[in-house]
Amino acid sequence: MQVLLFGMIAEKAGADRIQVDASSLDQLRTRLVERVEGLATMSYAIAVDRRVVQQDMPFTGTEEIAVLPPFAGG
Amino acid sequence: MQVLLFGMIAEKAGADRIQVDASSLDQLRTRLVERVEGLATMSYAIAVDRRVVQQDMPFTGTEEIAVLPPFAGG
Amino acid sequence: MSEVNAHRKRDIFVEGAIAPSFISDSIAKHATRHDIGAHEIFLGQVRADMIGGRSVEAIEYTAYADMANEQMTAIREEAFARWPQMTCLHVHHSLGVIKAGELCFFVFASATHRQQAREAVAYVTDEVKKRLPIFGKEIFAEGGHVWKTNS
Amino acid sequence: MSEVNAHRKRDIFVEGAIAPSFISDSIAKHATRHDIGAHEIFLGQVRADMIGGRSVEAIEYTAYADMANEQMTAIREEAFARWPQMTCLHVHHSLGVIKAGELCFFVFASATHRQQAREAVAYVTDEVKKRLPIFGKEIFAEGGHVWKTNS
Repeated sequence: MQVLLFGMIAEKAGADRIQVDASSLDQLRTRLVERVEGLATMSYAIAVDRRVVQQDMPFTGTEEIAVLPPFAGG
Repeated sequence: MQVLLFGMIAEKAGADRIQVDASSLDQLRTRLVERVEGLATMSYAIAVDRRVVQQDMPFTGTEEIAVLPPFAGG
Repeated sequence: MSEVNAHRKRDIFVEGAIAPSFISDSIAKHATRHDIGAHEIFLGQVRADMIGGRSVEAIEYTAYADMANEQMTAIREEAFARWPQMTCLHVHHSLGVIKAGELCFFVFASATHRQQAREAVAYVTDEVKKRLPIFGKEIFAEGGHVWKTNS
Repeated sequence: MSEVNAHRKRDIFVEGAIAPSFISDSIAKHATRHDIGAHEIFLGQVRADMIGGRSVEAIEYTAYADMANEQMTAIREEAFARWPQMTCLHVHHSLGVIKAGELCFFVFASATHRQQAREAVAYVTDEVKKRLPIFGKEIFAEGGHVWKTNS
């Protein structure tokens, strides 16, 4: 599935979207740490269909997934 | 001494300044009620040299006296 | 604007309504101050209130200007003492006939961070309404008037 | 502006800095609303902060716009529910490179009385900073950058 990256995470990854195979949020977390260097030590949230989700959940594959570094609006 | 009147009190008195003889604030209060019709039932403050004063005080005759109806700024 | 300048005695009164372009000009002047992170603005607008079946079409403002400006100087000093990271404070109030929908009061504070600007504008707005000898005659479209009172 | 209009889905993002003239135009549009007595405005301005000996000359803003606009719709609904006498609420945020001294954030609430407009602007300003996925790259005059974080 396609994963949207923003801000310093997009910078680290050198891309604003990457392809990751994951059937659940926890699996996605594991894969992301492998794919994006330094992510393990960064502060970030994962949004599923434009809402921040913390607990594990299964993916159907149609979700819109985004990895969000700390917010800085205003 | 000259007394400045404002807002609804100037309207009642038909003038924005009147001459009143008074040697103290309490004496002024008495005179004002005689001079301005309806003042006894109105809400107002007296400013001496641009500060609201409540307690009686003697006048030297050089004070700037003003009678102030309720404020309505903003 | 220097600290000294920010504290100098000013006349807050303007004849007639406050134009939106006056507000944007005032905002634009702060673009050179690179320590400002937050501006907070309060604007008072004349309402067409219904009072006893009649409709306010304008407020005519008068003031005891010398006393009002002295009170404003005191409020300004209180505000700068209480919010030391406030860099600028501007207050303007209309005199004369201001029609419903027009602006009559403009409070504008700038600070490094938003909390100081926000609290300062709230304080100054409330204190001006309480302490400045400004008088308002609410003029009805149907004729006649009443005197406005801040409660 | 009707209640429905006030609640409709909007895009809060604008390319580049928010011009002072945009703010005055926005204020001027409310002159026809004779039930409004108070406007409260918050403006965010880019600061030339010193960070580790280098000086911020601009912030480049990016956003996850779809999520940010959905969050904004939720915040807007919370605000209208909590402050029912608020008549209008407008929020705009910049994207792209905004130089120190330029405006990047504009929150504007209007209400019959000042308390509702004041509280609504404070709430909306704070919630936008907390809940909207907006990212800021602080670009140094001396070269290099750091990523801004709202604490």
